[in-house]
Amino acid sequence: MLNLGHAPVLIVVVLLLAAFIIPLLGKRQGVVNAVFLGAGAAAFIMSLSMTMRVLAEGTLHYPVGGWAAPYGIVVLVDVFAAYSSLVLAMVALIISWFAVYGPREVRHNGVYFTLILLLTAAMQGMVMAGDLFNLFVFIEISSLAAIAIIAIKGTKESVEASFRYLVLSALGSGGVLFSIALIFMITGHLNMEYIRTTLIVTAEQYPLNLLTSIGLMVVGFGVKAALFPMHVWLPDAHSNAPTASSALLSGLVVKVYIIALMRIAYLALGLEIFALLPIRHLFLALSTGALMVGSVFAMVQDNAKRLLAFSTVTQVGYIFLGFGLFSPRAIEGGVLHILNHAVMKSLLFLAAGVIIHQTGIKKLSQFNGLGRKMPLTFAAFTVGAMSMVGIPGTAGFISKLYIALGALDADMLVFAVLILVSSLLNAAYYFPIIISAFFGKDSEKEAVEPRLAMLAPILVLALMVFFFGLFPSLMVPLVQQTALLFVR
Amino acid sequence: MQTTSVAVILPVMVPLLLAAVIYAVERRSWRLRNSLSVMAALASFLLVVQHYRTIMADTTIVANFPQLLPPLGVSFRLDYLGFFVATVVSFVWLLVTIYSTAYMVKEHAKNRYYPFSVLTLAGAMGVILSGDLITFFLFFEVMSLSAYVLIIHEETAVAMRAGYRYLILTIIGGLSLLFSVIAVFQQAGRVSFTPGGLPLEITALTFLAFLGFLVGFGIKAGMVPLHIWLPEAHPVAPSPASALLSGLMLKTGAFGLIRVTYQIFGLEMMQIVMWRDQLQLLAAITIFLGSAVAITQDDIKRRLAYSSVGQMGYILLGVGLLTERALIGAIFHIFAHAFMKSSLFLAAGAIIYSTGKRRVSEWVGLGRKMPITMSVFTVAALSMVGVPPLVGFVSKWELALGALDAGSVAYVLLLLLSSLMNFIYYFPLIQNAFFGEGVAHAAQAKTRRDNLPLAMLAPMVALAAVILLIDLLPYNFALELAERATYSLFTTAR
Amino acid sequence: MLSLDLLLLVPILLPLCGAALVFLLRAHRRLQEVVVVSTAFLTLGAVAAVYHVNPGHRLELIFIHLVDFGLSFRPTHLGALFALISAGIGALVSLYAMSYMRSSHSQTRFSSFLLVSLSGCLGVFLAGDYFTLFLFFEIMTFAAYPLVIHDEDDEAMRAGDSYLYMGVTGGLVLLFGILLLVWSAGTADIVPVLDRLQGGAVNPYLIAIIFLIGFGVKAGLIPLHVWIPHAYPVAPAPATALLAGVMGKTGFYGILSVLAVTLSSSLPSQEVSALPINIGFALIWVALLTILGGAVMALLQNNVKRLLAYSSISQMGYVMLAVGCAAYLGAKGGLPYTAAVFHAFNHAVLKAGLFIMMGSVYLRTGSLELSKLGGMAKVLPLTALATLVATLSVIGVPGLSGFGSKKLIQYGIDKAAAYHGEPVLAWVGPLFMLGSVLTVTYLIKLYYGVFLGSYRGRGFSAAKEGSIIPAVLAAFAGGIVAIGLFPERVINMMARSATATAVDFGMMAEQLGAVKLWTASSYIAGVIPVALGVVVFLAARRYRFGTGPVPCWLSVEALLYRPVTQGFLRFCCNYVTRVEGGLCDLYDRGGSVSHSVFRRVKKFDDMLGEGYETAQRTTSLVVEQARGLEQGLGQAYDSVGQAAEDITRRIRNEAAGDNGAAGQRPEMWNPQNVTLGSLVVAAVMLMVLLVLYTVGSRIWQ
Amino acid sequence: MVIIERLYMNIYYLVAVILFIIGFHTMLTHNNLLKKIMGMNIMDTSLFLFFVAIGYIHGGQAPILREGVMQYVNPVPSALILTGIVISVSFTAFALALVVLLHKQYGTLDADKIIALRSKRHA
Repeated sequence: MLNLGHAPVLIVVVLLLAAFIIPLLGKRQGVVNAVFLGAGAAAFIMSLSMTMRVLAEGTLHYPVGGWAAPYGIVVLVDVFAAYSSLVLAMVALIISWFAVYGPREVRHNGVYFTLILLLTAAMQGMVMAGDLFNLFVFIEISSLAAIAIIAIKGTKESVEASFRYLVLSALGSGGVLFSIALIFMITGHLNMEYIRTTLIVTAEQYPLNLLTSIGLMVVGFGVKAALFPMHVWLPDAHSNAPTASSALLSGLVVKVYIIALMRIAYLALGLEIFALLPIRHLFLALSTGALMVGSVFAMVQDNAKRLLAFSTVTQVGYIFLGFGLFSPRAIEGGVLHILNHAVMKSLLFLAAGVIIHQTGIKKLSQFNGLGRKMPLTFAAFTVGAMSMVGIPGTAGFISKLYIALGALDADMLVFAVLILVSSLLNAAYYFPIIISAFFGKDSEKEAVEPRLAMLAPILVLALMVFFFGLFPSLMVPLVQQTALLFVR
Repeated sequence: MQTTSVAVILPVMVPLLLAAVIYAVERRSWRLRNSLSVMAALASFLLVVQHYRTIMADTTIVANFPQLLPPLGVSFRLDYLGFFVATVVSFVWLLVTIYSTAYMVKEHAKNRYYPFSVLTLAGAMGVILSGDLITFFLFFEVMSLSAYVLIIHEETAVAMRAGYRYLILTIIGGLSLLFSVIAVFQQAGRVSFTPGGLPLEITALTFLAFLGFLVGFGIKAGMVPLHIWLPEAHPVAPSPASALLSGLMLKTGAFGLIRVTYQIFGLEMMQIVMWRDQLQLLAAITIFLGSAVAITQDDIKRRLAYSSVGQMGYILLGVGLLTERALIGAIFHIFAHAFMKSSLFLAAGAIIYSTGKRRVSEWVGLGRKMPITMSVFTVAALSMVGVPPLVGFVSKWELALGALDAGSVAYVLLLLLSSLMNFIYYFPLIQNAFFGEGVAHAAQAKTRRDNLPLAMLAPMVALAAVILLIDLLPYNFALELAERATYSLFTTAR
Repeated sequence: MLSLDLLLLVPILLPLCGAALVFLLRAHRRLQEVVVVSTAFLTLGAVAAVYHVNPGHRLELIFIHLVDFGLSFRPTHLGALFALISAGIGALVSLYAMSYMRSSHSQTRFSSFLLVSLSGCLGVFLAGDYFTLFLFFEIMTFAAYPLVIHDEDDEAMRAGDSYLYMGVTGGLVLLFGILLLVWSAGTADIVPVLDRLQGGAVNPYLIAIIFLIGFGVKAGLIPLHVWIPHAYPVAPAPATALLAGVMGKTGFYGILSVLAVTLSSSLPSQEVSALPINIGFALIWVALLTILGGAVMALLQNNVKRLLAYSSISQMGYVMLAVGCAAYLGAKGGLPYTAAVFHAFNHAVLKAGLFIMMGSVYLRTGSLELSKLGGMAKVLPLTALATLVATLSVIGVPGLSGFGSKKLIQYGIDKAAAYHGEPVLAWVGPLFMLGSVLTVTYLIKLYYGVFLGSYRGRGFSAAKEGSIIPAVLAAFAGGIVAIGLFPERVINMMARSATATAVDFGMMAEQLGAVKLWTASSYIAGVIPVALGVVVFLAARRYRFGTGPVPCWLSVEALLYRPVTQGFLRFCCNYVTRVEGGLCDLYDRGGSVSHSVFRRVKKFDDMLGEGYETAQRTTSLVVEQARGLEQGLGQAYDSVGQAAEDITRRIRNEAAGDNGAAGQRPEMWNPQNVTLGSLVVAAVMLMVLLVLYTVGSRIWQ
Repeated sequence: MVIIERLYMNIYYLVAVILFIIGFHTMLTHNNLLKKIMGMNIMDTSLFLFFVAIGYIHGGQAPILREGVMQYVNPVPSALILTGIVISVSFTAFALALVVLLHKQYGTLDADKIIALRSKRHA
């Protein structure tokens, strides 16, 4: 029996171990698959049990190797971390399944799996890290792995896009590291909780350092999380990656940086300091831009995956909007949107990938009539799109509802309207696709439904969209406590 | 009185599940598909009607699911108003579905039509039985989006364009509804339909919420100037679908407006802030414009669609007048117009089905060829005009008295003018069909009379029979229910 | 329990059932005819029973739940009387129709709708409240439509349109009045409610005028008469007989109920209201207009039926004149009231009879143009005789039915002129006389044109009259003579109907007692118009007046209704449709505007890229410039340092010479004021800006 | 004199910032991919310097417990920087690998030309 008390570390360790084992297994595909999926499943189970425990017992401090803070490395699992970890493990598991059974777009599956596992491990580590430097290390690992799973497709575009991603990612990392250094300079600590206690005293002495640090941090994470207008790398990177990678990147990787930023915000800096600075308004302004411009950019795309990538820009804007509004309900909405967007964007990317794989059509303008030939896939795509638009009963509706409610709570009516307008814009680019797919004239292309194993993750995700749309109450305790962390 | 019973959700859930079942089985057997579709409507109807005794004992049945969609929670509610409208909707739906089993034989993509028809039914029933705004909104969207599939059924370029326009407007309407729901929730902390209204302050936000509702429901109900999807969408849809859209789906907009007016904002507030003036004005414009434009249309379904616009104006006016009798008129007109417009569309559909004649000017002599169909059409049309013993008269009567109660003689005149206009655009049709020199000529061509399947004739005749006879029954339960619904809305308001 | 009250339903339901039976029996011609005739006569019997029972036992039947407001039947004596007349005429007409319509098409339709309209009429007369009245009024209106357009040629269809549009409009106006009445009085029952209306929210004058308009359409008051000259001529003779004899009376009955019952006070002690007086006064003039207008128009006609149609309008004017006098006189109006009822009764019989007689002519000749007729007295002696009787009766020759009623009306006019001392009313008598003269003239024209002289047509159809038609004609003629011979009886019957209404006509008996019908002066008074009429006719014949086509400027329709209707429709068709189109346009334009906005945003996207590029270029430029600046600064510092050294040296030198100026060192830029921290911060901020502006550098766009 | 002293005291920070900006600028504005990677390295190096400078104390000794040594340099940054260097190296290696791939596929290392090639292919 696993001792699940060590779950916080075990999740990372298991994933990392599996990542290193897989290359050793050579060409035994069955075993590789089993290890790959097994690690994901194990991570999911542990994450689930960990979440239960956090809910029951409150925040977990797990000193790695028994060394206590401030000297040892501490894994700090609060509700937000547990929630994030759960989302990551869950969605990553489904995408992993797709990576195994989906269309094969990579030459070496083993290497690919290793990278995915590395990425997942790094992300898990990132959301649970208790000190800044560990966080940084995980950021770097995940960046590297994320770049790699784009480049692994090996086409010209993907290599080029991944290099661009690399450069900007390095820039972001540089900014983050610089800001960590500045904080360390002020406080002398890297452990987030200690930073906060120290910072209360020293913040007033070094206001400029702190300001610089936070500015750099926002810019650094902003680049990585594709916050408008620092999103320029995202469309190419996400649309040129293998399908599973696209889903991972858009669904999880982008969001993990937001989670990290938020954790630093409330764990290390303390909200008093955060609230002093115009960061909130920066978030609001930038997310407004994202909501509007992302949708409009998406509207003019003809490449399915590029459209989805631009849509991600918008959706990231939603999450930032939720945090920027800073009323409890808005934060709940933002936090929920992390989950919901992970589910629906993965769904959309996987469905798009399957469609492209089965038909070879990448252009939306040629999707006409495909819906009748691949009803299940397109039904799933429709579900995802509806969720994006915010049709009630789907997951996307819930988070939009919460954010809009939060906007009113924060006395910012204009953002409630903004969300609705953006929903309309979303509808304006998603619905024509669906309509032409189901009701358009038949194209000559032959198309059939993929085999069940390939379809399964898509259907599961579609069901999850409905599930989280109708029963968000499952996540609500976590989300509410998370909001309390912020607004405490 | 209030009782809690989960049975309230059955009329919604059964069609919802059956829609899935139909999708699953339709490839195997079309008989099963058709009978399941009819069963879904029938089940809905029976499941609603079974509560008759409970409802008539002044009891409201509720079912709450607070764990769904927190923080708002999903709830269902069956009161007089809901019961009345639900009965009407499910009954007409049943008849139209029976009709469509025969009508759709000539159409393509039947496997798509039936599940979506049943899904739309589920949505409509959900709208009617919802106990709070968020549930309402949820099913409203379900209904609107599945209705899209019915509208574009033909998949011609025209249909697609009309459908797109419908879709865009529907989404705009849905979003403005959502905005209002959010605004109401933010102000009052809950969005359940509460007798007498929620405790809302009169603020700019509340007004915006009202506007949002007006836009959201106005789009669905075809209120001018938000009606423009309606005359586009109805002609292109297959006739049973038009009957459903025009006869039933539009009503959900008006129904929502009633709910919002009396159970969200509350009578007192509506009276204080004078929003009713705007509502009344819009309704008046709707009545006039709908009737006037209908006169100029040559396509029968377009004419009927514009007529729907005008008739929905009656209901909106009845809601906006804020008097008891006007509301009775409005609620009763929901029932009356559902039956009248459905039978008109079904009759028009039967004529298009067997002759292919869509243009009004081509209907010469049809009264001889298809006497039953045209009789149904005539009865419904006369009822629209407001000829006394027919059902349309009663709502007009109550509405006019309500308008007088509100002190607006002008609206009475408008109602009468609109009746005259109704007559002007329906009468030439009937006249062409039954009388005139061309008729004798047409009658010479020997054709079998009413060459229609029974499944098409029977529902039309049933609808016409209700139109003709309901007011002559010794106990007019429709009116009784409308009155009770109104009193329940009013007494709790005080 | 079967109650006697249920008797009321029989006359209404019986024709309806008969109609249904006729419809079912459409394969059996003979049986159909039997059903129609027997239904009509059974109905007559039922109505007679009602009439018989009613005075003693006030029949009342109420269905609370029917049609929302509830239906009630509570015939007044007047109502029962008119129901009896209608049923009688209906029976005769149905009998006649069997023979008349034998060779026509669509007999089933004609017969069944004949019965339905009859039912509607009876419903109107037996109704206990305006709501029920309105219901049957509408049934009647719609049911008569197929009768009007029976021939289905263009002319008939146009006439039918005119009839139905007017009828529906009138119905809606009536509905408006009823609504106002119900709302302000709280009841639709035909009971006196004037005191409840006064001081209410709705002006009772408004209600009265609206009712007058609503019923006036059916009654044919000028200017609401326009449908009559269209509809009467085109309908088959039995239908016209029913229209003129029965349906026109429903309008009269309605007006009478409104003026004599509803708009009278239920509290006798109260001050007499000015309302009935004023309305009555107005009605008198409208009625005069109707009399004269109808007569003149009749004179101008060359079609027999059209002539009779205008005659009908004119005669209804007489009736209305009496009604106006009755209202004007208020409680003393018993005499004109009786006169009105009597004349209405007479007119019903006469006009129905005349139309039927002309129908017989039509059956033989196939034409009713005066220019194509003549000399029919030889061909149809019986018809000629009957027509003569009827014509003379209309003229008012003593010994025939019209004489008594006209006499009574004259008495009423005199009373009215004397009553309130309104000098204008003195003109009514002479104008009335003029009307009589014109009546005589056009009737002579009619009779002369049809029966005298020589036949100008193309020959006769072979249709045999059979035995039924002469019998019906004889019945009508006999009736006319009978009434004419015993007017007192009939007058008493009418007077009873007047007293049986809610209004208390106190001096009725007294007034009627004062009426002397059988005196020499009244004979002379009856003969004068005849003589004048003959003179006028001869004069007109001499100058060929009234033989040409009717000038179109005399038509109210062309002057008023058509422009208004067309204007309204044009408004609907053009402007509203344009508004509608504009709305659609607006939306489309909104769509295209948003599209262009999206395109702009796309352009903005491109511009953003360019912006990044420009920023990057600017940055390079700034860096270049900064470098130059730095060099310049360095040189400047150098030179400044040089200069400072020079100065220092000079100062020192001077200090060596002059110690006094040592304390006054110039204030210089103090490097200690700049902390390192701020330098670092400035650099970092610059970097942040750099990040923002150069993130998407030129390469990576 | 004070400013020079201050500059001297903070010379590491200053140099680190200057290096950072140089690296940053190189990374963004240079077309040659290799130069970009160099810029990245310069930037990383500047950060290492910065970190180590934070931990460095004038006159401090290596943090090894010995007799008579009172001042130690803070060991944490140094330890961290070891990790940082590893990361930097792996990033560089990976970037170089990508550059090789790019060169193989496009035949050039000029970013502008790569873009031009790519869009030509698209067109």
